[in-house]
Amino acid sequence: MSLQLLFDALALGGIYAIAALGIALIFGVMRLVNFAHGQFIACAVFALIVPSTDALAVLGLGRLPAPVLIPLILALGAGLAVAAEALVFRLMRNASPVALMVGSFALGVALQNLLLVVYGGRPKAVSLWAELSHPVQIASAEVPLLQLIVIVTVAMILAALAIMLRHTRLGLEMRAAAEDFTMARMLGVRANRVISGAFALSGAMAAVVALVLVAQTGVADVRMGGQIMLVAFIATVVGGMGSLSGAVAAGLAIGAASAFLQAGLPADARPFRDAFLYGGVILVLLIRPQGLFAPVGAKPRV
Amino acid sequence: MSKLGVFDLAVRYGKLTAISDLSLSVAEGERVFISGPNGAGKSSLLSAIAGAVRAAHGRIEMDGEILSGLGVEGIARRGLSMVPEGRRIFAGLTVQENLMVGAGMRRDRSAIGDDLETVFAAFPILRERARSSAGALSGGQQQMLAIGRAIMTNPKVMLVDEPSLGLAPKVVDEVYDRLCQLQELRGLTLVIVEQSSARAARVGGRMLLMRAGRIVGDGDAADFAARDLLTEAYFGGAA
Amino acid sequence: AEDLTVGFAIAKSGWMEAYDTPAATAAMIRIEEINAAGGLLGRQIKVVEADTRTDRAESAKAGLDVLDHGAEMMVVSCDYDFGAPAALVAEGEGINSFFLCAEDVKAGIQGVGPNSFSSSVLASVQGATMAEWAHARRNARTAYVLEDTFIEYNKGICTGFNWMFPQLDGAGIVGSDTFKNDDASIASQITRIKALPEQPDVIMLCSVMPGAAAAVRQLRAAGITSLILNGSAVDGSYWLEATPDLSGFVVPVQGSIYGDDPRAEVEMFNKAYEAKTGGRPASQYAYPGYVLIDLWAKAVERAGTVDGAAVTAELEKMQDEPTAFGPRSFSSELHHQNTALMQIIEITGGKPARVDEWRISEPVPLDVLMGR
Amino acid sequence: MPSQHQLRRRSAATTPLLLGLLLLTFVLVALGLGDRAIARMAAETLIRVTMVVGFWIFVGNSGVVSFGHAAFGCIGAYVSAWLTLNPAMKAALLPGLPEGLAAADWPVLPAAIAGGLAAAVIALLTGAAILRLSGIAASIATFAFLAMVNTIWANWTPVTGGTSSVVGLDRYITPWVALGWAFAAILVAALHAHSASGLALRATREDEVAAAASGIDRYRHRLLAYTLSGFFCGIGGALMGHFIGVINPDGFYLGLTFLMLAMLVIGGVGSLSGAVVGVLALSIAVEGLVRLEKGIAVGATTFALPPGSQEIILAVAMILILIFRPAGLMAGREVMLPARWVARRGT
Amino acid sequence: MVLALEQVGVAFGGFRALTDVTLSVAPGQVVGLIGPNGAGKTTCVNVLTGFQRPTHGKVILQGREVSGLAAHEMRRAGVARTFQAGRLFGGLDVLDNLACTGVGLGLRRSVAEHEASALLNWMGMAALESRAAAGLPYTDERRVAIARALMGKPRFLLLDEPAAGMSEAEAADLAALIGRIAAELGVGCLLIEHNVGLVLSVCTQVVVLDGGRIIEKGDREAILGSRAVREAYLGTYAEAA
Ligand SMILES: Nc1ncnc2c1ncn2[C@@H]1O[C@H](COP(=O)(O)OP(=O)(O)OP(=O)(O)O)[C@@H](O)[C@H]1O
Ligand SMILES: Nc1ncnc2c1ncn2[C@@H]1O[C@H](COP(=O)(O)OP(=O)(O)OP(=O)(O)O)[C@@H](O)[C@H]1O
Ligand SMILES: CC(C)C[C@H](N)C(=O)O
Ligand SMILES: [Mg+2]
Ligand SMILES: [Mg+2]
Repeated sequence: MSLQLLFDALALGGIYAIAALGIALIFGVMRLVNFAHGQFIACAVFALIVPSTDALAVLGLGRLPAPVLIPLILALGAGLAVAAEALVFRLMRNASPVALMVGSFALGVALQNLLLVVYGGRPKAVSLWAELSHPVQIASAEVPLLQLIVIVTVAMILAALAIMLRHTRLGLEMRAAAEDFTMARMLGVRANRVISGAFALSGAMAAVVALVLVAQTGVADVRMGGQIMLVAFIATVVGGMGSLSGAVAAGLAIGAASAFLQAGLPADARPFRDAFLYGGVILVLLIRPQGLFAPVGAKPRV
Repeated sequence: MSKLGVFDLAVRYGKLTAISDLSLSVAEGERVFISGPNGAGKSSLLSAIAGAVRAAHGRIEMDGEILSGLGVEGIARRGLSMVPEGRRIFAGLTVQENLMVGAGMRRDRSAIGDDLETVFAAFPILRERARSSAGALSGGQQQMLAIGRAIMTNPKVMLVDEPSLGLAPKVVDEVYDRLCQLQELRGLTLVIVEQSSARAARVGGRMLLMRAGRIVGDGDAADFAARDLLTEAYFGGAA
Repeated sequence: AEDLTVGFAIAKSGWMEAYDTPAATAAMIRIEEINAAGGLLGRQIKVVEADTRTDRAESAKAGLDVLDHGAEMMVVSCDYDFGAPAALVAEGEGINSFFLCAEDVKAGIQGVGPNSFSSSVLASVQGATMAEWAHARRNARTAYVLEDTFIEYNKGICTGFNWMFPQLDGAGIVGSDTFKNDDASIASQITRIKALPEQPDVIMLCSVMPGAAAAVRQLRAAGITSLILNGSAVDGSYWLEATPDLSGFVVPVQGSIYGDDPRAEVEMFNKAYEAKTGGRPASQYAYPGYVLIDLWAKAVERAGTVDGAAVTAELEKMQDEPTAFGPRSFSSELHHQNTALMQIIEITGGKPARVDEWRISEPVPLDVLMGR
Repeated sequence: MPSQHQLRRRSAATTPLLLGLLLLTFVLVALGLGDRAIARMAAETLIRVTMVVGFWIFVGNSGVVSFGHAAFGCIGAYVSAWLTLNPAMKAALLPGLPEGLAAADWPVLPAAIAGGLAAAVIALLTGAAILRLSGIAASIATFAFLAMVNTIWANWTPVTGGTSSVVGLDRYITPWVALGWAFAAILVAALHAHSASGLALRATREDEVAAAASGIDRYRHRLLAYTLSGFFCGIGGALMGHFIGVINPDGFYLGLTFLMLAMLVIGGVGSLSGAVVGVLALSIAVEGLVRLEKGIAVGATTFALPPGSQEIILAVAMILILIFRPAGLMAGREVMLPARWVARRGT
Repeated sequence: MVLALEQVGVAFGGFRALTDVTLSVAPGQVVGLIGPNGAGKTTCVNVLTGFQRPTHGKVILQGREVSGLAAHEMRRAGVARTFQAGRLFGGLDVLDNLACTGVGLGLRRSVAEHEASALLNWMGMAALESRAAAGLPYTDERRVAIARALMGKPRFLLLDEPAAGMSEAEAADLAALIGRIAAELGVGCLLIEHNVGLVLSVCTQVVVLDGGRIIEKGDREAILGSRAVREAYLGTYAEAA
């Protein structure tokens, strides 16, 4: 039971972690809370099916074999994010973070309604990799294969990104551009390229979330991704602004807390699960306002 | 041919004109001080050359090539580096990372290590704090970091805005020693905004006086210090 | 004579549109039939529409809008929340309003007023039908209740089930849990089911799309094989892709869209629908639209007027009034069906088919409906 | 002779009056068109003015973005509903209400005020914790607060009716009632902005550290503004309830939060006039687009936008405004009489 | 009746920014605080104004320990400061910048504005009253920051590098102003500056910090005569002087 619960917690936390990473990447570079991220996820999901407002969904790209499909959807997610940056956010470079946020929200609304026009409002069924739904036995726990894959994938993505940001040129430039855009350029950093890079990575993360969600739930819905985006946003702040590993850790923690609350609360209190969860968020912030994993020196000195 | 040429430059912020009709030529390897009262447009001039502020009018050339249109990073990549007013260090990065940002565009990878040594030798505190977050440095330490960071780009032209701001007198000595040393070693062209005429005279070089967005004096720094031209520039001859 | 105007204040955009359009189309089919047969009270029925955009405030505006265009009866959205603001406008004018297919008890007297009706079957009846049928026909003795807290409809299904199932011989609810429709995963809920000493005979899933499809997929993926029950909201085959080869899933409906309904009128309607739209109904939610116009028109003929109070009086006289989709009753206490003959659809090997029909042995009492 | 500073202060005093006039003109034009739908749109717009101006009192002056103010609307709306609904109906739909509320049968005005006060009290209590934070941490905390309120309201069925709507609220809101409240909100917002506390709060917005060095107790001033702003959002919620007649927790969740934020940012967070203009601009734009979507007759042909395009066009328009006027339509300026007018009267 | 640090130590993680620092400022006195970059000067000011809690030791104001007070409480207790960066309220005009401190100290807004106006007059800056703080030239920015700190008649004023970036002439003006503040208003000043000439010309007492410790204390002669100070800090300045 408890091992099983651990897997549940890790799998849900893993989804939030990747989503949080997608939010944190852009937040770090541009101080933009990208509310359109949820719609990036939804778009990546709908890319799997043939555009039509019919009730019955017909798989399009989704029929491709995984080794082709996965890179393709990741590229699509990345492309969408890069396009959004070029067409919207780049033109808003001088706007305040709030204005940027509202802009991203407007973009999200536009994308969502575009999906509604093209695909109709009815949720659709998408059978992607049904074979991953089989349970496997691990010690005392019976875990759907997909959960395992999610956990392993998250671990791998996080490791790769951590290495990229800490130890590569692009990583360093991303973090520098994140702090002072013009100054980074004055040091020869091709800032627009760096920002596009961050958006591409973020879009790819959205696509990863999309694939995991579809594989897990088997449905495509225009509203999907919204709730995950919000949790991811919270995770970014709770983790510590500007700390990617913090966002990931907080994403995991929130997912895990949600799973544990669901398992541990008495039946009458269970519908109020999220109230407890968000109460916890406020508490954590009050105790550590700079976030759980804020980088040293993040608190500006006087 | 001059290393750096400014022709008929004008810079405006909204309705306010910060620089007008300014022309200037700097030879390769030259050391030029710019002095003048607050708001004279010194920083604006440097920013305009570095591309960080758009010129309303006029043209800026380096090695005969027109800089406008290259973009800020394009100008930096041609070997022009700037230590801006207010330092603008990356507070969230470590000291060492700050230094490495500027090294990214260099072709001569092998020399990066040597330059890092040069910077650390010039400012030992930076070596000491290499792994700590740059945001925690004191004001003066941050100034050293900003200069070190510019050096790390291996520039041909370096624009320095008030290097002595916030520095202890002894460190200012050091900063100038290092800058002059580098200049000799590499044939660096230096443009430095410096308020203290005494300091400029001691270091030696050409001196420009700016007032109200124009150059009002041009000559040898030592002469300026001797004569009272500075006071004149500051108070518009009324003093 | 001058035309008789019916106003449709329904969602033509936003997510409710998927429910409202088929039902409204069905209503149009009945209207066209009536018009072809000479109209109502000798008047041709004219339709005016306004879009609620799946928004409560817009719903009220849409209601006013159709009134301004002369509506003498108002048809509102399929869901109580999105239909009520418009229905209240109609109520204020003393004209009749019909929800296209709302299944919450409040869609009527309790939540709008004396002249408001819904022709669909209460969610609680759907839950109770599932309970009694599974007990009688599938020998269900243990049940696990999984409630999605998203909309009131879901809670209604569970209410009906929780009322009926424990009353039955030897039957008991062995556990219950809640989830949210947009939860990315219901793994913890599943773990709790799997921790039971024995798998329950049935799992009563009270949910709507897309959460319902996601829950079914995850339940089956976790190796849970219990019979899963739900309400009418998940009728249709469009979502079955989510769980390939799904078996052991049952829903109650007002009529079968799969061509196997024993009543010829149902299939005739399906054909008419196909002729009009080019496709068969995607779910049973088209039917209540047809029924409501049918019932209202009858009441109008009997009252000889479209006046709200007079038509209401006639509607309330209806006891087991026959319609193509089974008999319907209204009373001065309830403008909704608290019992109904329902077709049982079971999905086996990914194919839905009608397997049975069922009418609960006792109507769901008003107290239970009102949550007392 | 008064200094320029004094003249500016004096002109600033004309801002609420001019905004009031603007809204009055808006109502007169809307009613003058004789279209009931437009009259309703006007009333709804003015309710939003009340809420967004309330929202501005906190966000505009403190610079802290709040995601939590829709929750105050929720509280205001439900409190007013609890107080005004017919007791028989409450017994049926909300059996869990405490004795006093279950029996209450208040008139609408005191009930709306009670709704505002309840929201203000909750703002005071929650703000006491949340406002210890600053910057984005505070924003997230307000969001968490909103999510908590929404979860509780959606599930505490015996008291709130849960996800199902509470209906039958007296629908007494006319454009005139809404205008009255909108003007009250503007007046209070202006008075607050000109008060010592308003000035202190703006100082913390500019620079928290320097404000502390000026002896300003950031916490206290933020809490005051938060409470005041909770009050008007609560009032706005109550008005909204009595306007539509139906309330539901989801009507006071993310949709409303972003609508309020968008109106504020489009108008310009930097000024009270921005808040008002933002609401007017977006509301009118939406109404226009909805009409276009329905189709307008030009001669024999009707032009109509395809369904769903309204949202897309509006979103794109918002993005364009933000690109070309990142500080909003008013860009931080207030509408006010020119200084020389007030100078003549002043001397 | 002084403002003092007693045996104060401050550590950031493992790093000791201040060790055993004891110093005091009396009303009407101008004390200089100099030392190399990173010596801990700003940290001293932060401790004295409640922005930084000391790890060890006490802050004493008028004989009372005030180590735990928050920054705004220290200001209300009469200890004002300026910052190494100007930190004006950029969106407000100059008068309102001053009035902010007034209302921060509990005055009504009109009273605060009145006092602000009088103070600007006293400093000869009445003309700046209605200018936006954001567009001010550097020198004026510094002077407004000082005026803002003087609102409500503080007993102590701590100035962090007020002359940085100023020309000699401007610095001389500033020196005169500081002298007036001490003499006419009876305010005790602590002056951090790298412009040693300025420090030596206005301060009766100078404290030299290095590496978080006080390495010298005394008057002009003592400082210029100290070898430690020359090596750690002054460099060529000592020769030039
Ligand atoms: N970003 C800006 N926006 C508006 N005005 C500006 C801006 N930057 C500078 N100015 C104005 O332009 C003029 C020239 O400023 P600049 O900073 O170039 O002068 P400076 O000689 O460097 O002065 P300082 O000695 O104070 O550094 C000043 O009046 C200044 O107020
Ligand atoms: N918040 C902090 N976290 C870590 N280290 C800090 C922090 N604040 C200050 N320091 C360190 O403490 C030392 C003293 O800093 P301080 O700012 O007091 O120096 P200073 O004497 O004012 O120097 P300067 O003349 O350069 O402004 C420096 O080495 C600095 O890096
Ligand atoms: C959307 C549908 C499932 C609505 C359902 N008929 C109800 O009453 O809410
Ligand atoms: Mg400058
Ligand atoms: Mg310092």
